[in-house]
Amino acid sequence: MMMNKNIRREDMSRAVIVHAILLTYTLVALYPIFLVIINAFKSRKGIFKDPMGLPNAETFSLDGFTKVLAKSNFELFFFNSFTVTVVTIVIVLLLASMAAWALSEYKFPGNTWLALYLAVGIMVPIRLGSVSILNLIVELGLINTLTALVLVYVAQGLPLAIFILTEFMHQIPKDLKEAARCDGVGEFKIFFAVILPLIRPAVATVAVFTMIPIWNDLWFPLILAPGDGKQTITLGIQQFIGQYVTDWNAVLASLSLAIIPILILYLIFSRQLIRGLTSGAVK
Amino acid sequence: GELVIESWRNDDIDIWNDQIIPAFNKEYPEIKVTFSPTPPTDYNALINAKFAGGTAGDLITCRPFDASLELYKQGNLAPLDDIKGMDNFSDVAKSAWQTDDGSATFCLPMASVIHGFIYNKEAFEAAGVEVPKTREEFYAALDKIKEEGSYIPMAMGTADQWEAATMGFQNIGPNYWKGEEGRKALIDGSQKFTDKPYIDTFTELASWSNYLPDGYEAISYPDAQNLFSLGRAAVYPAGSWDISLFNSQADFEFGAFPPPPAAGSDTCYISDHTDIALGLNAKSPNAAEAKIFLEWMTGSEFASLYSNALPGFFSLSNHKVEISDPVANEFVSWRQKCESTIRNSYQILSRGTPNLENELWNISAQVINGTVTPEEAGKATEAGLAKWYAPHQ
Amino acid sequence: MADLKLDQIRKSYGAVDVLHGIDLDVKDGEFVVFVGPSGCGKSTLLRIIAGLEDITGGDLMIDGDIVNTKSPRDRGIAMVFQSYALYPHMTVYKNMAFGLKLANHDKSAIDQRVREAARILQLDKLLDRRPSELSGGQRQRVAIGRAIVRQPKVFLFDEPLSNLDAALRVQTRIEIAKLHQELKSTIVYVTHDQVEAMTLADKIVVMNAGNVEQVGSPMQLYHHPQTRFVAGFIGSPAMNFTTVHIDAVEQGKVTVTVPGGAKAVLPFDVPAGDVGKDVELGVRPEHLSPGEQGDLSISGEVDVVEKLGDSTYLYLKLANGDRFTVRAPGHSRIKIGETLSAAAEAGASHLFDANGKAYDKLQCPPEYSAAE
Amino acid sequence: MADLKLDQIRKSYGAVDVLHGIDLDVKDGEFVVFVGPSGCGKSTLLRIIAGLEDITGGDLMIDGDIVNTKSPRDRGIAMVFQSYALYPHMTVYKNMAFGLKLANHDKSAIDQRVREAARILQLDKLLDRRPSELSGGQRQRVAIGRAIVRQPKVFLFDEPLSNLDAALRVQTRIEIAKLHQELKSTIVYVTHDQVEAMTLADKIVVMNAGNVEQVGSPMQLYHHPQTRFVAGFIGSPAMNFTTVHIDAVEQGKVTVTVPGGAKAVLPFDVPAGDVGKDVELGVRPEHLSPGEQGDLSISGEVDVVEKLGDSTYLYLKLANGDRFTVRAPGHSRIKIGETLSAAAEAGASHLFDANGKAYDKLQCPPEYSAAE
Amino acid sequence: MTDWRKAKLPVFAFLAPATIIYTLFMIYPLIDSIRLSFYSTPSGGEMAFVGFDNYRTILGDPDWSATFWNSFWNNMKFFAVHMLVQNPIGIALAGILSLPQLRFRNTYRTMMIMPTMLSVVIVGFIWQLILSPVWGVGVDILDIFGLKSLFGPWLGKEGSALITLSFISVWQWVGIPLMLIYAALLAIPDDLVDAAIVDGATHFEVFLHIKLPLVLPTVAMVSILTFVGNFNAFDLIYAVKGALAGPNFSTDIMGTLFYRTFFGYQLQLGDPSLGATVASLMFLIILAGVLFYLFAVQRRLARYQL
Ligand SMILES: Nc1ncnc2c1ncn2[C@@H]1O[C@H](COP(=O)(O)OP(=O)(O)OP(=O)(O)O)[C@@H](O)[C@H]1O
Ligand SMILES: Nc1ncnc2c1ncn2[C@@H]1O[C@H](COP(=O)(O)OP(=O)(O)OP(=O)(O)O)[C@@H](O)[C@H]1O
Ligand SMILES: [Mg+2]
Ligand SMILES: [Mg+2]
Repeated sequence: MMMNKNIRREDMSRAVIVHAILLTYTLVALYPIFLVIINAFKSRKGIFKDPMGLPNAETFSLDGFTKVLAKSNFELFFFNSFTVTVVTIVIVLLLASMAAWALSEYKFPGNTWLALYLAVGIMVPIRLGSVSILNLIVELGLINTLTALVLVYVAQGLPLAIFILTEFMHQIPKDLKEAARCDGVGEFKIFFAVILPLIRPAVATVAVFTMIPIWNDLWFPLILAPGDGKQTITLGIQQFIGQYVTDWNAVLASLSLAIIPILILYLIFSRQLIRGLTSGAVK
Repeated sequence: GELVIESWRNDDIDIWNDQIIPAFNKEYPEIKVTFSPTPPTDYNALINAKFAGGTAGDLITCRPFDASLELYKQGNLAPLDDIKGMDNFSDVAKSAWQTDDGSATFCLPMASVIHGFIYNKEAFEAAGVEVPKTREEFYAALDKIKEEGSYIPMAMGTADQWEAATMGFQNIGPNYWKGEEGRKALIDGSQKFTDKPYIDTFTELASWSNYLPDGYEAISYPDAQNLFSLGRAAVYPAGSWDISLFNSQADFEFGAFPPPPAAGSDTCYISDHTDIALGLNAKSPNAAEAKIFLEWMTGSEFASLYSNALPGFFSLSNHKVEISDPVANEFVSWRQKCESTIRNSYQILSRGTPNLENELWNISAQVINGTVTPEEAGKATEAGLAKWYAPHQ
Repeated sequence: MADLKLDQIRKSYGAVDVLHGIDLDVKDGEFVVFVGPSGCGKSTLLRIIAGLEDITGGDLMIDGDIVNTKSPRDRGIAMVFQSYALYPHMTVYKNMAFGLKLANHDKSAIDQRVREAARILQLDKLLDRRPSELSGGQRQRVAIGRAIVRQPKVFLFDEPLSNLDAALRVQTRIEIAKLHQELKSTIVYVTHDQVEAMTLADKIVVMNAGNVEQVGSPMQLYHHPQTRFVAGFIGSPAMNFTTVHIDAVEQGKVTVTVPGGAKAVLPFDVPAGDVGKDVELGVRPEHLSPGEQGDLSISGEVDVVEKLGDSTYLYLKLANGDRFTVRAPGHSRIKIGETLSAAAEAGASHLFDANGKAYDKLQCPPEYSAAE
Repeated sequence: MADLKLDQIRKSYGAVDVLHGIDLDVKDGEFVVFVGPSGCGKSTLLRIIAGLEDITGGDLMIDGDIVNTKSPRDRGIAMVFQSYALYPHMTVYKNMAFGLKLANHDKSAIDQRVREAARILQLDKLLDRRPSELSGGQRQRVAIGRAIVRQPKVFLFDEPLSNLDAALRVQTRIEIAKLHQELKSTIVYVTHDQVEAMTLADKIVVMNAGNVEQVGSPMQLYHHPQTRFVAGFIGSPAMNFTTVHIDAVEQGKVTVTVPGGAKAVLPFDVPAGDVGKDVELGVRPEHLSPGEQGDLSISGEVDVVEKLGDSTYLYLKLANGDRFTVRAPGHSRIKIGETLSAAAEAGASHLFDANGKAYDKLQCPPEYSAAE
Repeated sequence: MTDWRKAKLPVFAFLAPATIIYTLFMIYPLIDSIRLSFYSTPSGGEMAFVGFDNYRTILGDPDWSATFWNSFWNNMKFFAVHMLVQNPIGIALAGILSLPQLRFRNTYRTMMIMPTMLSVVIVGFIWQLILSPVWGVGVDILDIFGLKSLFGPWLGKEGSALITLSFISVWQWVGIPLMLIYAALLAIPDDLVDAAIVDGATHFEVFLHIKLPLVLPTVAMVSILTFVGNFNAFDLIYAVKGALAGPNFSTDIMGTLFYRTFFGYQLQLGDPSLGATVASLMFLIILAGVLFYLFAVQRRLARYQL
């Protein structure tokens, strides 16, 4: 093909090195996960007899999965987790990016202090406030609702999101905001129509960061919404994480199932990691 | 109303849902009961938070001693002395859930766990050893197995620390400190951890490192369980709760023996530890129904259901319970042969900082790891206790 | 209605003073062109008018109201940025329609205006492209398009045609002029292109290092520059300067010695006290006729020849080392190394004192004056 | 040594074909200027020469080697980007020194070269500023500076002077010419400025919509455009075109009817078969003398007058609606609405067939030909 | 920055919703709990105000202060490993992934971020399995490289447990610097890279001299996030080593100390007062770091609009 001729030889050798590095690290990152997955398909005995081996006739077992699927109301748990996660992400991204924009764009008295105030939340372990949060939720009559989880997660996700997004907002070329202002565009609209689209990679990154701890959280579902029909997937799965008797293959199976939805969410967000979003904007 | 049972026993959810609750409902179909377990590691924190927030369930599974006592003191657990059938439990059984002066009982005892050693019969045969009766035989057997080489003599690790204390120190110790006698002496201050029985316990513990698998420092509890259940180890320092796992996992025959006393001693001592009970949320809106449930639990039906469903958890009631599992039966039979005691760090002695139980975990593990000598271990433990416990100062 | 008044506008960036007190009146509907050397503060001034830079000192008035702190949105302006500042995530169409959409214009009206602007700027085929897929000139045109569709009271153009080819530049220039006539908007326009400045401006503002040097109509500036700086800046190629010696002063006449020793009598009102001083004489290349003799003759060796087709520029080295540019016809056959003399009429000359101030010129012949 | 050879270079961005097969030879040390309408592919071609864009088809040779796949680093080039692409985190000094530092030049040599370039470009006082603290023109100069300090075999300039004022532009242009003479580098230069193109180029390449229309010396292109496009593109203001009717053809002569009905005899070699056809007549504004009669006379109503000082452009509307630009002297007093006739010598005219191809001109008088 | 007065309402409107929710569900509960650090909670009794007594206990009592400082220094080590290993790897990978014309870029990125998405339960389990001396995974892997003899029970030794856990944590969280730096690198215009390449820079030099300086603010932010995250870390150690963070507290960091103190562990009852005291000391340490970042680092880092 025509194209081939135009691939640089030096690029080729560089590509080899680059891919070698990437593959090596990918292997490091994936091998343990690969172990999780193959072991999820093994009987408990199989796991410990030959942890590295692929499931074979002797060790293959879907016990883990059947247990998970039989014992818990998986669809419902998925739905709950999904709802909580997605709603939280949407709210966090919206509110955090708005706040970050205000902090990075406007000079007003106390700007730095407000930024600091909004960052305090990442400096204290949130579990510390569990009891107060629980009391608050009880008083609001939100106990055993997904709303309670969403509210707490939003509060929990905001500080980090604001912190990160504020930093990224600084990258946007000043001229663009100014052009919009000269275009007679209001501040809200500048934010939504110009700024947000341009920091999409950062927003997507923040979305991923917000999502991971929420999806994997066990604590707040336990105290705020342990009730029937409101369990999240992680809470549902915790039944398999025993103290003395442990169905490791069930744990592995359920946890590998549970990673799929966030992986999908990740893939959705990562499509926003676009190169050169601002290219062509300014000279 | 609907009763919610809070528990850390998430392994038991099937037993509750499939056996216990249906049995209860046969008698009381109008009372709906939900068993709501949480991961054991989070249980204490969670239950405290739920009480503070007023969202705790009606029936609360009780840890022994101080954790539950504290809940009672805070007014979260209702006194249960008036429950009919409470006299089906011995005072010893109730002692773990009573105020220090014994004036009030706030949880209904459910089960105890017994320590001992589980062994792989095939391994013993292969090495040509008998079930040891004395400490000397025990170590001779372990040496022989080690020599023979096809089995790891003893399956345990110190990575999780608590096994060293619970399956090690508390398992073999009562034979040195003479069970309840020594335990009480520690509480009243007449014995110290620097005394011989304790140093000896530590010394014996330290010798275990010869028999443990390579890299035992990093071997966790499930690793050890699996080493044994996969037939790679001969002896397993056990809690009776391990039985059900081994029943389902091991494809060889296994048996059990109590911690062997020194040759020539006439009594043997075992740790028969009160482990689990059920209490009533003082603010439960369904207190009446909850009491019905608790009363039902004092009956023999529950005792037998529970002990058989969970071999290794032995009902604390005075009902005669037929246990079908042979190994469990072996364990429970020691109650007749030997003197029972509970773990010496549980009552009163873990009330301060540093916490004796935690200290024992740490130090027992270190003793096995060889990072402290038995004497140092005794000194450190005693020093910790002396810090806050007047009788030892 | 949109007149601008700048009153002692000053601007500094930290320690760097960029504007030193600009006074300017722009009447409603006027077309004002800012010219000046690179870095003299034109863009800064434009940005101040737009409200994009804080004013360090002085007042900016629009329609008589002080607007120093008014947001750009509320000033009714449209601006073409020197750096274009296109919205990189929007297509060309959306870039242009963005401002209109937010002003809640109706869809078909927006469409019509955008397509009209695209037609004028020859962007019709590129409406669906993103800025990153455009050439430099195309981007610049989008920036212009985005401003003109909005039809505001005040237009601010910062070198809007700098990256366009000659043909397109002429066309766009004409379209801007038309737009100005139709909308009667006030336009402030920065350019480095002499032709643009001369043809578009009602008024040219010549800036230099943060100051206004002279404000006037194009012809005023061309014929009556008040300073040597303006004289040298307006006109391309630039006016020639050389140092001459004042020999004698008479009523409305001054006799000078030009390099090479020739004398010339020029119609300037020079105070008697300046006799004996050296002053600057300025003559535009286009007013010098090569190979001829006249009121003011100058000669030197041709050391560079530039052929432009329509005309040829000859660069002379005078006796005193100064260089003179002479515009000869396109078919000129003069070669490097030849000695050439060139002459200008006395009325075409300019004379500046040591501070760069122009001496008043008297008896100015019509072809060298701004009067129509 | 650095000669370039482009052999059928094609480039597309996805479905958009930008270059359609460019053939070009650039000899070592030659100064080649690319001109063409905005968006015709000049920058793209430059980027291909630099190695920044993959070639879709064809070969690029430097010094006889195909370098399609050679990295930009190894091509020994320096480039001024149309968008400047200054490193925002480096000072002006560091921006310029960056390339030299990478090449491990010694510190004092770097310093000396950077300061020299800064002096030439009048950036001396700005060496410690960051690009964000510079005006548009200053940024552009830094971009030029960054290229020239490197003294490479090949320079690529993409509209390097577009944001400079006239005076600076002339100076910088001269400096670039000097540099070219000193370093003997090969220079490829894109510009929209006619004067730059004419004065700098050894060879001008006229591009149109991804094709090369004509390659030649400046005077060749000015006097002998091979196509109507080149004729219209080279020269400012642009050549005037109008449709004329071929009445008769003789050996080396053609008689046409111009709008308004007058006949003219022009020295073109037109095939007899074209008699009766309509063709395009082209005359440059500067070759038309207002108010005179000549070989080729034309008249129309003046509808726009543009005064530039040195000259005045008069825009005539001819009888057939076509518009003609006439260059009159700066002091011209002709007003809008007057009817004006203007004349050109027959030799100054150009004639193009229906496809835009020029007819051969015979007996060309010296002032209308490129021959020196 | 724009003067807020030019935008009046919007500044308020932009900040209010986030600030309100955050204050109500984050700050209020935290303050309400931090308040406990000034009270004592005797068992079953009423809370009593004790001023700074609890702080005196933690910092003054030899046992408590030894524990506290032990966890602090462990935490510093934990943080140091992340700074020196996690962030450089993250930055390097992000740099490589942002190379122009790299194929499979998205696939690589997705795979590399996978560990970050796992719950610590899995991470803890799988690494214990790999590092366990009995199941042979780690040994076999080392054997492939002929390094079998190097294997040891790292998680169980006082000297190596913390470092090993730090590396496990690094493995899990490399995705964070990777994603953040990658997102920052994406914004760098191609033109700049082109210019540098034409200037004779190799891709590595481009990264070093152009890209890295331009994302330096993000690198600084990642560093402070690492600091904050590490000093709040808890899950992994808790999952692998329990709240006693053995052996002999060699893996005890401030998060586990806080947890153990606040919620209790096994027979040790939770002490909300002392727990809250530990938490507020953690907060002060982290705050000091953040203030250092905000006022000493972030202000000095010039940001370049691209
Ligand atoms: N990424 C792209 N995708 C599609 N079309 C592109 C892309 N980049 C450039 N083009 C088109 O390629 C053509 C040539 O662009 P180029 O930048 O070479 O023009 P140019 O001759 O330099 O113009 P100018 O004088 O305006 O700078 C233009 O029409 C432009 O729209
Ligand atoms: N942020 C800044 N800090 C310091 N000086 C600055 C800053 N921005 C601009 N300047 C300086 O202010 C002066 C005026 O800049 P301005 O952009 O107004 O010039 P300009 O007249 O538009 O020039 P050009 O024709 O080159 O675009 C320049 O000398 C520039 O270096
Ligand atoms: Mg400017
Ligand atoms: Mg271009």
